[in-house]
Amino acid sequence: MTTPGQDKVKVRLATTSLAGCFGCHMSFLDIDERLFELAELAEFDRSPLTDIKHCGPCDIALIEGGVCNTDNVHVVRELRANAKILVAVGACAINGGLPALRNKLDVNDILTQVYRDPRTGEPCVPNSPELPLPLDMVYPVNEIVRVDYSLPGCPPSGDAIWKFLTDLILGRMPRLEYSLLNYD
Amino acid sequence: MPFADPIVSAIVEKYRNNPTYVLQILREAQEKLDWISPETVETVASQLKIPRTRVQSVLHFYSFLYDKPRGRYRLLFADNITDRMAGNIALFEHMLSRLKLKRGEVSSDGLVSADLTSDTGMCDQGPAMLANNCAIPRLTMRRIDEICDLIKARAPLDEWPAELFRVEDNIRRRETLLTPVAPGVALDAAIARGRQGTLDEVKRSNVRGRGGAGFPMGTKWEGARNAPGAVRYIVCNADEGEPGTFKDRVLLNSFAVRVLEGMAIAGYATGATKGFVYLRGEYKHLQAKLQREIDDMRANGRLGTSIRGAAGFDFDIEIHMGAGGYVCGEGTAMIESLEGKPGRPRVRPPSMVHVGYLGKPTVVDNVESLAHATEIVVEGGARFAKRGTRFSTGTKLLSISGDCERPGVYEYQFGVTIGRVLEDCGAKAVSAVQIGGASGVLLTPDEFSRRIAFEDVPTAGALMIFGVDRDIFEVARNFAHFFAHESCGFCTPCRVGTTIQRNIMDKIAEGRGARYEVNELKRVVGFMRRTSHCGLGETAGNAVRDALDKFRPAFERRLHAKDFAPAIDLERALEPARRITARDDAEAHLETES
Amino acid sequence: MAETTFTIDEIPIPFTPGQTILEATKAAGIYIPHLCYHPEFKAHGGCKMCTVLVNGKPQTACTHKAAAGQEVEVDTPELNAMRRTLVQMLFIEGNHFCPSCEKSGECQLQALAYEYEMLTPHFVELYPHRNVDASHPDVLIEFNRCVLCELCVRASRDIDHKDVFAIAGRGRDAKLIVNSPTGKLGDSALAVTDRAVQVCPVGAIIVKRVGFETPIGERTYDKNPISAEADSCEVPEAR
Amino acid sequence: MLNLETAQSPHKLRRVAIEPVSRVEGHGKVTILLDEENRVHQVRLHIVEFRGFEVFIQGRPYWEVPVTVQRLCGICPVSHHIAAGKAMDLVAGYGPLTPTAEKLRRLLHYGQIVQSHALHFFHLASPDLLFGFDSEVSKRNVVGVAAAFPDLAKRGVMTRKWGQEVIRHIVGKRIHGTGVIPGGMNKSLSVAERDTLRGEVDEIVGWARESVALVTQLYETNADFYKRFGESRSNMMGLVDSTGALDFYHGGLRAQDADGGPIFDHVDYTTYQDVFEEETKPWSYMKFPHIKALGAENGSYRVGPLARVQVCDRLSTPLAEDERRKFVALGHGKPHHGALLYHWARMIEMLNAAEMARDLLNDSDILGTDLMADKGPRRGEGVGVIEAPRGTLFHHYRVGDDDLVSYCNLIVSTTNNNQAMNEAIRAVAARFLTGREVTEGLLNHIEVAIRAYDPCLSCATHALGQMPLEVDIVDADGALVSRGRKG
Repeated sequence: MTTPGQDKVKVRLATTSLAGCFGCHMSFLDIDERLFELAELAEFDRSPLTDIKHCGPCDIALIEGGVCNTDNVHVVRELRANAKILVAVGACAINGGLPALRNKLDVNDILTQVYRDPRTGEPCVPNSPELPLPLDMVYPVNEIVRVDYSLPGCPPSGDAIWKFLTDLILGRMPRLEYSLLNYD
Repeated sequence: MPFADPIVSAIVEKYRNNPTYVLQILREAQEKLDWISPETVETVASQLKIPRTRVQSVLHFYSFLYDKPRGRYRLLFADNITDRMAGNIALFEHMLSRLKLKRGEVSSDGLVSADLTSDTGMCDQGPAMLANNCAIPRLTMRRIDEICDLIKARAPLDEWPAELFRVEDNIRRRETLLTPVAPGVALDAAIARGRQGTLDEVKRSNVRGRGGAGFPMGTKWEGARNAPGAVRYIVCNADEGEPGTFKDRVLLNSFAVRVLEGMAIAGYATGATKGFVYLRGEYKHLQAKLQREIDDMRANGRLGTSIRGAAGFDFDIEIHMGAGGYVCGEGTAMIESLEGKPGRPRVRPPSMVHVGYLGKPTVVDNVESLAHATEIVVEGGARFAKRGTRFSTGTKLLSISGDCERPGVYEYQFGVTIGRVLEDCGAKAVSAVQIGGASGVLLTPDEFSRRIAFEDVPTAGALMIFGVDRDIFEVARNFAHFFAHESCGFCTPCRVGTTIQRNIMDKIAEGRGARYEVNELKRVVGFMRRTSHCGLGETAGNAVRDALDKFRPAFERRLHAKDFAPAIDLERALEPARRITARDDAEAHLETES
Repeated sequence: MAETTFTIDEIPIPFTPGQTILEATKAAGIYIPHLCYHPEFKAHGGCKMCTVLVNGKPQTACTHKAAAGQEVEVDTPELNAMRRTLVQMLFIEGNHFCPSCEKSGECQLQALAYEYEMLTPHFVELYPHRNVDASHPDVLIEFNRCVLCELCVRASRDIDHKDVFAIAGRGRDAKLIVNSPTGKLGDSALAVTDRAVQVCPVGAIIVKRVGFETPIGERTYDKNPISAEADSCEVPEAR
Repeated sequence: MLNLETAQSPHKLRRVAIEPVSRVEGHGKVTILLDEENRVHQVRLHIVEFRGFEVFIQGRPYWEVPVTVQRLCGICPVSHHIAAGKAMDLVAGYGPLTPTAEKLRRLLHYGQIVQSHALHFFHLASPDLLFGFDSEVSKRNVVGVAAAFPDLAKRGVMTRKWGQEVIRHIVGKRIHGTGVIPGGMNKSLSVAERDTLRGEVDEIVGWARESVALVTQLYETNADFYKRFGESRSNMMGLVDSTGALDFYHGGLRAQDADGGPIFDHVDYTTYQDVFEEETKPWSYMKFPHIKALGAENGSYRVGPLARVQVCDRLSTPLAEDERRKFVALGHGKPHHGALLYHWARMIEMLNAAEMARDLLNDSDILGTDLMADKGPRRGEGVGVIEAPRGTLFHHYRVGDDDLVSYCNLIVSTTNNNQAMNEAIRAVAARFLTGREVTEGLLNHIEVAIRAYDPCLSCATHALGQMPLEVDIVDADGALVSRGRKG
C-alpha cells in the first residue's frame, strides 16, 4: 500500500452493496469535503458510485450488506478474488443486520405471502432466470468469504469510515475510539 | 387449584410432599403416565407448594424426562463411540424402519418412539439400548427384531424375556477389591478401630478418590468431620456417566456389600448418619436389587441405629435416581440434583465438605472409593498403601472397551502400564487409547509405556481402545456431540463453546471445512479450558485437542483445498427457493468452491 | 496492613473479610467488567465476564472472596481478549440486532462489546428461532435478546417475592421461562413496577410503548463507556 | 406505448445485459433482446433483490417500527421513519401533533429532501450530464466531477452536508437516527443547533438557486434532446394540501392523466387500497401498481419530482414557485414526460425544500419543548403517507391489542414508477440502439433514463403485501410469528 507523497500510485478502492440499504455508502459520502482528500489518496474500481461494473485487482474492497441471494454470492466472491483487503462494513455485512430478521421465517412462506395474484390468491413468485434466487437465510459476509476487517455501525458514521479507511490506506492498524464505535 | 391427578398426588404423598424429591417424583410419575403433562406439573407444584417453574426447570433439564408424549415404549440407543464401532447406527435404522419411525418422533399410533442417547455404561457389551430406561445390551439384528415384535404385540416391558435385560459383569481380572467380603466384617473392623481410628487408617492408606480427581479420601472425611454442625451427609457418586466407564455398574451389581458398608463406614468416621446413593438413570436395572440389599442390611442391623450393636453408630441409606445428565457426576451438580433441582454445578468455594447437601457438610465419594474403605478398615491403611505406587495406593478398576478380544472390568494395582493392560485384554494393532472417557486423554502407541497412576495417567478407569482402522476424527466428533448435548448451560464458554466445537466438527465431517476451521477449533478448545465454570467445560475440548495434535491427517484429508470455505452449504441454502420457483437453470445453483 | 489488602494489577486494595474481589474492587473505584452480577443479588457467576487471575488462576471476581495478599490480574491483554470472545459468543448465541433494538445505548452487553472493541461477533451466527411474549399489558419479553444472566429470576424471587421467572432446559436449550399456567407473561403475577422488570441488562425484558424516547446522544453509554459509568453495575432504570 | 416488454420468440434473439445498473440506489439490471439487425425486441428493468420487510415486521412491537423500517433505505431513511411514525401516531391513539413536533418533522423531512436531491444530482447523475452520456467510464463518477468541476462538486457536497446536518441535529444521526416516536418527537431543537443551521441556510438557498440555473442551462444547450429523451406519456400523481399546493409531509392524493386532465383529487390516502392495485411479473421482484379504475393497461402512473411539480397548483415558496412556473410554461399547456426533466423538477423541489426549511428555522415554534400530542383511544390500524424525495410513499399497519404488528403493507415511491421507468428505457432503446452496434456509451443511455427517475431499488424490493388472503407464518416451534390479514 502507498503513502501519499512517496509516489503517485493511488490505492484502488472497490465498494459494493449486497443485502443492505445503501446507508453505508451514503455514510461513506458523509465524509463530505474529505471526499476531495480521498480522491488524492484513492481511485475507485467497481462501485455503485462508478460505472465500472466488474472488479479488477484492487487494494481495498468495502462490502456493505449481508448475503441474501446468488447474485450477492457472485459479487462478494468477485471482490474477494480481486482485493488485497476485504472489509465488512456495517451491521448487515457483519451479522446480517435487519434483513436477517427474515431468518426466523421460511423464505418460501415469505415469497408466497408477498407474491400472490390479488384476484385468484394463487402464489405467483417471480421465477425468471434473470432474477437471482434468494438463499434460505441472509448470511453475514464472513460466512461466505474470508473477511479481513469489520467496521460496525448502522451505518458506521462518516467519521468512523474516514478513520478506518485512512488508517488502512496509510498502513496503520485500524482502531475506532469510543465515540466512533457504535452498532446502531 | 388445578385438577389434581390422583396418581400423581399419591406419588407426591409417598415422598411426604418434600420438594427435594421433585426429580424422584417426576421419574415415578413418568413411569406410570409415560410423560409429564402440564397437569402433572401443576399437581406436583401445588402439592409441594413450589413455583411450577421449579418443576419445569427440573423437567426440562434431565433428558429422560419428557414434557411431550413419547409413546408407551421409549427406546434410546446408546451412541457412544464404542456403540458406533459396534454398529449401533445400522441397528437403530433397522429398528426405525421396522417400526416405521423417524428418529425422535413418536409413531403415528402413539405407541413408540426411538432416539439416540449418550453412553449408557454398557460399552463392554454394546451396542446397547434403553427401553423405558431399562438397559438391553448386546444388540443384534435378531434382538432388534425380537424387540420390534414385542412392541408390535404391545407386550408390557415386565413380560419381555429376562434374557434381553441380562447384563454381564465381564470381570476379567481380580485383585483385592473384586474379592467378596462377608457382610458385616468391614463394619465390625471399623467399630473395633473406633471413629478416630477408622479415619486414621483411611488417611494412612493414602487412598485417593477414584472418580478421577484423586483427592485424598481421608482428608475429605476429616474435613467433613471437623466442619461445624451436627448434621452431615455421605453421597455415593454412582452416576458413572463418563463415556467408556462401567466398573461401578459391576461393583454395585456384585459387590454392593463393599459399597454400602463403605458408605456406613464413611458415616461412622465423619459422624454422618444419612447417605445417598446417586444412581444414574441408565442403571435403573440395578435399583431394585440395590434396594433389597439396603433393606436386608437394615433388617440385619447393618444399617439403622446402633449398627452391629455399636451405640451411636446410626446410619441409613437412600437411593436417589438420576434421569440422564452427565454433568450430575460433578459433585456440586449432584448435590443440586439431590436437592431436587437441575444439576448445575455450584460456585466453589465453599467446598461441599463445608456446605453441601441442604447446606450441610457433605462427603461425595465415588462408588469405588467407598468400596475401598471396606478393604482399609479390615487390613489397615499401611497394608493397603503397600499396593500400587507411592502416590497412588491400592488397586484400580479399569473399564476396558473398544477394539480388544476381552472387554470388561480389570483390576490392577496402580502403576500398571497401558501396554500391559492392552496385552491382557487382547488388543492388537492399536492406533490409540482414550483414557478417562470423553473428557480424558488420547494416547498413542509411543505412550503405551506410561502408567495408570495419578502421577502419570490419572483416570476414573475408562480405556477405550481404537484399532488401526478406526477413524480418530470420528471419535473426536462423537465426543464433541456428547459435550454439546451434556453442557448444562450455566456458563457462557461451555454453553456456546461446545456448540461451536460440534458445528465445526460437523462442517469438517461434511468436507466443507478448511484450515480456518482447524484454527477455530484450537481457539475454542483452549478458551473453554481456561474460562469454563466446571470440569465439563474445561475438558470438553480435550478429545478434539488430542485428535488435532496426534491425528492431524484425519482432519486434513477432509479439508477444503482452500484456506476458507463458506460456513454453509450454498446449494442446500438455495433448495427452498428452487422448489417454490421450479427453477433449475444454471443461475439457480451455486458451487461451494469460490 | 498487608493482611487486610490484596492487589489488583499491583495496586493494593483494602477489603473487609467476606467481601468478594469484585465488591472490594468496586468499593475502591476500580472497574471489573460484569454482566450477570448486580449488587442487590446473590452472585451468579455464569457469564464469566468478571473472570480475573487470582494468583495466576482464573476465578470469577463476583464469587471469589478477597483474601490477604492475593495478587489479582484484571486488565491484561489476554483477559480482555477473553472477555471479547465471551461477548462474541453471547452475540452469536442470540439474535442481537442492535440497529432496531430500543435498548441500544443502554444495553450492558453492547456496552461491554464497545469496551472490548468488538468489531465483529466473529463466530458463525446460530440465528436461534425464538419468539416474543407480548401478552402482558405493560411488559414485553424479547427472548431473542436474553443472555441467561438470571437477574430477573433473582429479582423476582428475592425482591418481588413472586418467582415469575426461571431458567429451564440444558445447554443451548437453556431458556427463560415464565411462571404462569399458560407460560405467558400476561398470565403471571408480574407488575411493570417489579424490580425484575428493571434489572434486565439487555433488551430482553422491556417496558412497553416507551422505546426510543431517549434521544441518541443522551443514552447512558452514549455519554460514557461502561467502565467509566459512575456505578456501572447499576442497571439503567427501565423507563 | 411501444410494446417492447415481451418479445415474440426470445430464443432467437441476442441478449445484452446491463448488470448491475450503477449510480442508482439498490440492485437493478436491464436486459435487452436484439435480432441480427440489432432491432430491439424486448427491454426490461429487473429489480433483482428480495427482502420482504413487510413480512418480518409482523410480530414486532409497533413503537419499534419507525426505527426498523427506515433501514429499508439509506438515502431516504427519514421518509420511512416519518411515514411509519405518522401511521403509528394513529395506531397509538394520539391526537393532532403539537405545533413544535409537526414542525420538527417537517424540518427533518425538508432537510432530507435537500440532501437526497443534492446527492442524486451531484453524486450520481451529474457525470452523465456534465461529461456526456458516452464519455469515458473511468471519470464518469463523482470523483471525476470533483476533478473537472471542483466548485460545482463542492457546492453539491456542501448542500448535501447541510441537509444531513439538519437530520443529525433532529434525530441524532445523519443516517438511521431516532427522533420520530408515536405521538411526536423525542428531542427538541436547541438554540445552538437552530443557530448553526440557520446560519448556513441562506447560502443553501442560494446554492439551490444556482443548481436550478445549472439544469436550466444544460436544458438550453440542447432543448429538444432534453425534452424528448426517454419520453413516455403516463399519468402522474402527488400529494397536495387543501389549497392545491404541493405538500411533502401531508395532504390528499391528486392524479392527472398524460394530458394534465384530472383523474382524481384530494383523495384521502387512507383509502389507497381502493384506489390502487398491482401486478406481479415473473421477471422482476418489484411489483407493478396501477390505478384500479383505469385498469392495468392504462392505469400506470408516475410519481416523484416531475409528477409533483406538474400536478400541484403551486409551490409554497416564492423562489421555487417562480422556477416551477418557468418550467411548466415550456410545456405550452401540455405536461412534460421526458425523463431528463426529472432533474430540473428535482432541483426546483430542492430549492422549495431549502426555502421551507429557512422559514421553519425562523419560526419560534421550532424551539418549542412541547413534543408529545395528547393520547386518546388506541386504533387498531394506521396509514401514513408522505411525499418522499422519490415520490409518494405509503405505510400501512395493523397492530393487535398485544402491541405487535399483525399486518404491514408498504408501497414505496420507486414501485409507483416501475412501469414508467420500463417505458422510458424502452423509448431510449428503440431510439438509440436500433440498428446500431451496441456500445457501453449507448447502454449508458439506458441507465441515464433510469437514473433520471432516481430509483431507490432497495426500497422497491418491498411491494404491496398480501391483500386478499390470510397467511400465517409459523416458526420452527410452531408458534405463530406473524399473520397477514385480509386487506
